[in-house]
Amino acid sequence: MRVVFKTSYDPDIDLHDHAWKRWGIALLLAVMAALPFLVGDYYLAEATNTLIWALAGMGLMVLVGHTGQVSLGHAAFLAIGAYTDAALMNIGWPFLLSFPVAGLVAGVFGAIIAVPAVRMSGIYLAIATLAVFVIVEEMVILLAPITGGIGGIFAPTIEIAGIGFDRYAALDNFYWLCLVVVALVTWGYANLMRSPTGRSFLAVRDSEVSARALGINVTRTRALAFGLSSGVTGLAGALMGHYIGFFNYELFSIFISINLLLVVTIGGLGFIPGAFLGAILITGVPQLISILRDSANATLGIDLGGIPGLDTMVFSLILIGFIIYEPTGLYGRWLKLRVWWELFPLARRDMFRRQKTYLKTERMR
Amino acid sequence: MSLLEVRNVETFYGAIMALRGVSIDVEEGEIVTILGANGAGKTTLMKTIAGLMDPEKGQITFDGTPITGLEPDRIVQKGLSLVPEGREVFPYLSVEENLRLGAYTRKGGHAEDLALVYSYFPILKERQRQAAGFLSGGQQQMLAIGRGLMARPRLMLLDEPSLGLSPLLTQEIFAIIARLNAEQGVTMLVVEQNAHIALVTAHKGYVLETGRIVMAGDAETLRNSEDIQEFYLGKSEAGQRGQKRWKRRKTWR
Amino acid sequence: MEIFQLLIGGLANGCIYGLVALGFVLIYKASEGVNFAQGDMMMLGAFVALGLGNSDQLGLPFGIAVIVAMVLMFGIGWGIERVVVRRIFGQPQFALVILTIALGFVLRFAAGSIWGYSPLVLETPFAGMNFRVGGVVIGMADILAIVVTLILTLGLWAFFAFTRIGLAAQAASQNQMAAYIVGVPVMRINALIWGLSGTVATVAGVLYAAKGAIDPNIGLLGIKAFAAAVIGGLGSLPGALLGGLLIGVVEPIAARYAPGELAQMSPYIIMLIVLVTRPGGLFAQIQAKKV
Amino acid sequence: MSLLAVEDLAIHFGGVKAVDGVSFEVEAGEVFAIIGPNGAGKSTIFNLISRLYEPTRGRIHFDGADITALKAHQIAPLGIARTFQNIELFDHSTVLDNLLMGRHIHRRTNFVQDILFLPKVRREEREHRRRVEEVIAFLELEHYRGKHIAGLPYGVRKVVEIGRALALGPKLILLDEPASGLSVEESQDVAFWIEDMRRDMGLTVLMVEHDMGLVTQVSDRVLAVANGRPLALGTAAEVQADPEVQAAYLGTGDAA
Amino acid sequence: QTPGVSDDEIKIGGGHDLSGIFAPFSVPAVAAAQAYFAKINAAGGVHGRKITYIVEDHGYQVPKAAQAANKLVNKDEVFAMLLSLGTPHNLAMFQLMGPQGVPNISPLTAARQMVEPLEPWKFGGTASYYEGVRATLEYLVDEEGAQKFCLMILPTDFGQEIEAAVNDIAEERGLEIGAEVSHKPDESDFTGALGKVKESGCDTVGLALGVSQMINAVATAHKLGMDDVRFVVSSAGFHTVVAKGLAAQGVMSGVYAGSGWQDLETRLDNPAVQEWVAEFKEATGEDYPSTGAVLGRSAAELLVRALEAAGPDLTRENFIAALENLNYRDEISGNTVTFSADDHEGADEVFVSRINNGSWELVKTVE
Ligand SMILES: Nc1ncnc2c1ncn2[C@@H]1O[C@H](COP(=O)(O)OP(=O)(O)OP(=O)(O)O)[C@@H](O)[C@H]1O
Ligand SMILES: Nc1ncnc2c1ncn2[C@@H]1O[C@H](COP(=O)(O)OP(=O)(O)OP(=O)(O)O)[C@@H](O)[C@H]1O
Ligand SMILES: [Mg+2]
Ligand SMILES: [Mg+2]
Repeated sequence: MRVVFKTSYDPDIDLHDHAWKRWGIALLLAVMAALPFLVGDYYLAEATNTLIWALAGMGLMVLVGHTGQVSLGHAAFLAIGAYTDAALMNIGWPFLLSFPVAGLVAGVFGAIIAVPAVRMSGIYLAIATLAVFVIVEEMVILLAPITGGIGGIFAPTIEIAGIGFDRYAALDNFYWLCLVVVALVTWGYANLMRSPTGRSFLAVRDSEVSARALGINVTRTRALAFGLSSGVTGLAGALMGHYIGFFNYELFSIFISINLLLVVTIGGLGFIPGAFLGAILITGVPQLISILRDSANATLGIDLGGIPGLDTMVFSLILIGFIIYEPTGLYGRWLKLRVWWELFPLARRDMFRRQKTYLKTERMR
Repeated sequence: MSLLEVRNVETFYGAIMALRGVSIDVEEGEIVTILGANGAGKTTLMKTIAGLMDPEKGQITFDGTPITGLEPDRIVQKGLSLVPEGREVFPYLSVEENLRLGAYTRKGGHAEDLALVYSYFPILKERQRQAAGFLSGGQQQMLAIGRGLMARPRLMLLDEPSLGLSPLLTQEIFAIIARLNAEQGVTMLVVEQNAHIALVTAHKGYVLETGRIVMAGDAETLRNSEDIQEFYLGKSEAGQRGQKRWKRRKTWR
Repeated sequence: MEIFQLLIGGLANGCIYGLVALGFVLIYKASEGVNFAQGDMMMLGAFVALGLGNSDQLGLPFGIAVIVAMVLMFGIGWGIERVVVRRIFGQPQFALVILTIALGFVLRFAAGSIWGYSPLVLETPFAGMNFRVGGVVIGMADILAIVVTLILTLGLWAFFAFTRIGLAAQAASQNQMAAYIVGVPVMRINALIWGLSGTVATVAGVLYAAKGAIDPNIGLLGIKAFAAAVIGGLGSLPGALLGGLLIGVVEPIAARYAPGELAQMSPYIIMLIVLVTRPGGLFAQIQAKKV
Repeated sequence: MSLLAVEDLAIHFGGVKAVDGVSFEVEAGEVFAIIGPNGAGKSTIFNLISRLYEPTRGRIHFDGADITALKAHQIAPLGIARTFQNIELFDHSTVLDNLLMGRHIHRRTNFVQDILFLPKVRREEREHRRRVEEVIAFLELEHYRGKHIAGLPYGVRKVVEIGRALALGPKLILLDEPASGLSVEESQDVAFWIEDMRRDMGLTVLMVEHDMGLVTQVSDRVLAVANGRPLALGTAAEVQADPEVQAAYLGTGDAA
Repeated sequence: QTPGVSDDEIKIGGGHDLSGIFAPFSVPAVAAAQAYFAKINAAGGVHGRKITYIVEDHGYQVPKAAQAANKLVNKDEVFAMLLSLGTPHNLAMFQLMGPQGVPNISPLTAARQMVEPLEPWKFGGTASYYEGVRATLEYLVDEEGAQKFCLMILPTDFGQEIEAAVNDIAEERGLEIGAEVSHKPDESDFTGALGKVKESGCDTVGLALGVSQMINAVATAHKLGMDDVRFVVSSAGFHTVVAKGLAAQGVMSGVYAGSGWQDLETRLDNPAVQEWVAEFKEATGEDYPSTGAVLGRSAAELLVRALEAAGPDLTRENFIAALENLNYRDEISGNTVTFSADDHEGADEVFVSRINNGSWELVKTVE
């Protein structure tokens, strides 16, 4: 156990209350930055993909984790981000401009939808956003001159100051670009959560009446959260478009929305690192399963590839296992590991035993 | 043999140990009260007895049969009913439905009991069709107590029954407790902040502090204890405290 | 005349949405949880009936096959509760959402492994049986869908309104702890309700299968049915039916009279309109908390 | 002029006349208590003042302004803070964060500044923190600062709620049954706190309470209501002596 | 060193939908291809190399398809891709395959982009949706006097190609186009759309829907007494189950399809077909190979033939050269496969079939 004496409020206000945590983050960033020198194309591309999913996950996390609003339509914001960015670049805007504008457009769109949607909560909001998603999907098909309609479009290649950032031609550069974006957004997100705005999000999530009684404008707060959420998701969408290189409306399917929900819930609702853990799970575990499947075939001669859908099934079973074993998400497990480590060797197994819990209706809020 | 025996029970919330080896006995036909400061673990004890929480260690026996680790609904079927802290009514069900559910474990009609509860709390009869979630705090408390009565239990656990009730109703509740005990022989285990009325009504009492029983005895003895008077009855030295706001240390710590 | 034709088709189709929606509502009413695998339960129910009834499979008479399928699916629903859902008792509702999304994949895998992924056709005695009333053609399947749905909705409604267990189930959804302390065996009731929802899903699956072919992915219909349940005011059985009917009727009428893309969007536009005007659905069951 | 004036306030829920023509005035610096049987409409009066409910008729004036038409979130900035009878805290946050949320009306930064965490935000955060620490010290919550609400005993939560209202820095504080569920010792603390709020912080206190000991000890004036209508108004002693109040509310006095 | 090729193994990759809405195509295709490779491998492989077909499941999600391509191309370093399913999915995978020239063989989509624009590494299996529908419509106009076309389509690439075919034919022949209705994959009532069709007086409807939806739509038309309306489905609807399902609903005729291969059922007396059906049943336990299985087997045969022709020193260049020189008759599909340097579409014939009493019946072969 560490004992810390504090002589000012600053350590509590700072992002990291201990220097060693700051160093930990710096080290992590350094390793991430050096990744292109450490691993091959396959792993680097996967890492890039995971970063993009983590970014989208952070977008949804603001909404689901921090204001308690559920969206089944976040794929729509990915789409808006991707198409806006591509369209602007196609008319000659530089990436450095089109990219933030793509996020902004998605964000403003989200905030506009949020205004009528804020009266809804939970499942009702989820269905309303699903409806919005379907309508956006139709719009994408209808706006064929910009979106390529059903046929889809190829993402323009990124060039900043004469340096290529194309995912296929210059994967290293594209990876660094994603890393910078993700790092900046994470920093901003963490800032948000230690500031009054972030606290008002949490307030709205946990008790609407109290929030109002404290002078928080619930409608405005929710719309803001929705806007920020869709904005960040839009940024992720733009990157995803560049990452895949070709897309039509089928890229942004309901399954993407559902996968995003998996990212935030399995990762750990309400924790920024949860978005990363969730993204790693959703992108990494299926790959791991298929690599294991291949090696079972190569080394043991067991051909599991012959069973259709087995990979997905195994992944689903892993999800089920996770949820049963750790309903609060991966980040919850991580926290427990940390406590265990800090108390070592004093921690007892039963310290983490779950006590029985009971639910109450969420229809009264 | 006691109706309820709690032996050496330890209950945790994750890593937090809320009960540190609690043992109590409740004899058939008794009213027993548990006193204790905020966070002492009274609610935890009640929930553990009712099966709502799993103890890590220890045994609980009810009427000679062990009930440790049973599902709460099985425990209720054995004749033990809990009026929980903080009302816990079914907000979207009507007052009458709430009461009817109180008799869930019982076979046959319960019109009589319904009438009895309504006679105790006429306001509930007036509001029998209203959704329970929109009753006032005190009305919900009455409903929770009424619901507990509907089960016609052998042992009733009451967790702060007077919470949010007017002084008049607090007196009435304790009168009802005493009457049920005297007339129908219902055994009562009551957690109450209003130690004064609790100790007047009860036969026996325990004092629970930070998860341990620190004092036990019949109501008379407890009422005369200095510590109890100081901390739970607020009698002695009120004036002095008022001026100095100085707190005496509890001697059992 | 044509409008009646559209109405009949829409009502019959809406009834199928409504039936799947009933399954959602059942589970919601008993635990306030959402079973995202409800559509897949419908799919499995249809396949089980097919496996029992089709001539190249077990070949039982249709009626018996359906009844046995309903019983088997009751067992599967019940088993799902016993084996997995129970383990996350008391956890945030989100856990159930994730769990059932994953479960959906497992059910699809199971059906695919047993019956393959190619579409199959359920043999029904009423396929192609049509009646002509005035200028309107009514299929036997349509009539069955409407009648069965009405009966089931009424029956389930009565179950919740008048039976002790129905009341207990609702109580359990509103406050699990309180339900336990009045002696409601919350988990066992949940298992029962999951079983019931499996049965209802089977009926929906059979009616759906009667209209075309089935494959392991028809459960996708569940999303729209879920939307129907929600705009009906999740938690209300008549609401679910109404929501289903609304979407069912809007679809063909919009397809007939609205221009191109608007027709396809129309069910979703209707959903948005309903939710914006009544944020808790048609039969709203959400209220501001009394403080 | 009085700080808070309620005129002929009424609200009906379906057939239930929860509040039916209540008028009273609370002077600045006063401790004003409302008592009455369960379901008399006390909490409803609070909810009307905080604009959570729409009155059927009547007006509410605060600090000279009519606030009857304001939205619920516009009340706090005027300097009215409240607690709830059934405790409405932000369960998944720590005590410290709950109290900081109480400072919401004092924020002067917008979300863009927050995201960038400009020096201005930090300065404000320090100030919020300092104020909150004062509240923590006042209510002796140091021990619970970093704890999550969900794991706190009932009594502590009640205190945290008072703290959150105080952190707002209000002129008027509405306390709905601050001492329910507290032991005698803890109620005594509440009494001291209320006195200090009035004396040292210059607050006006409007409270609903069933603990007559507490009411007698701290309140300047007491309003008794029953069935949504006023029954008696006066000092604690006067009101307690009222036979109607005794019949409807106090009983024989054994419980007090 | 050629990627994916060792002394005793050739790695082939495929991005498939084994768990999503298009599993009905991918699953039998993979099963048939694997069965074919197993047979070849058991007989010693191709020039002593065993074929390993690595199949990744993308569940019809484009991001997962991109991941699959990343794994197959960058990690497994496959020699070629075979039978990958889905148009946007293939196009996304092309991004990675193109620069490295990874051959893409017989993707499970008949979109024109699979061969157009011509690239050395792109090889399509059979005639595109467009060509199939076009040939069918020409047949209907010429032989059955079709006058006016309507469309009921899903907004997908195959819907779009059918639309293009209908538009082109109508323009060329000066025919009218009536209602155009687009649908959603989860739609299950077609009364309204058919009402539109009826109103605009079409005698022929281009239908691009899911398999179950097609059965539903045609059965509804039959129910509504629209027996004089003909339905044209693309190869995506040229599925034995469509014929069977419609028969179960009492629809015995009026549905036409154009595709690059022939239905199996009527050719079961062909010994090659008979033999393969038996093999397939043994390998998968399924009684009857579906459309996907036929395509899977044909693609596997194509691959093996090209590998054999490329000789023992296998490189992508000589593999491509070998492919471009292939010319053989595929008994199972009933078509002739020919490639050349500027024709990367294997079977160029189109078979126009129609439903007759629960079976597909070949009515015309267009070269
Ligand atoms: N959900 C929880 N998680 C963690 N700790 C908890 C939880 N609930 C209670 N505790 C802790 O357990 C201890 C006992 O709490 P309990 O609610 O039983 O006290 P109590 O005696 O009933 O208090 P009160 O008089 O306030 O009701 C307290 O210290 C509390 O902090
Ligand atoms: N939102 C509401 N809907 C319906 N009825 C309500 C609502 N709010 C309050 N009531 C009714 O108004 C009456 C007054 O309730 P209120 O909560 O004000 O009582 P109270 O005086 O605070 O009582 P207690 O001391 O029990 O808290 C009660 O009968 C209650 O049922
Ligand atoms: Mg307690
Ligand atoms: Mg009240």
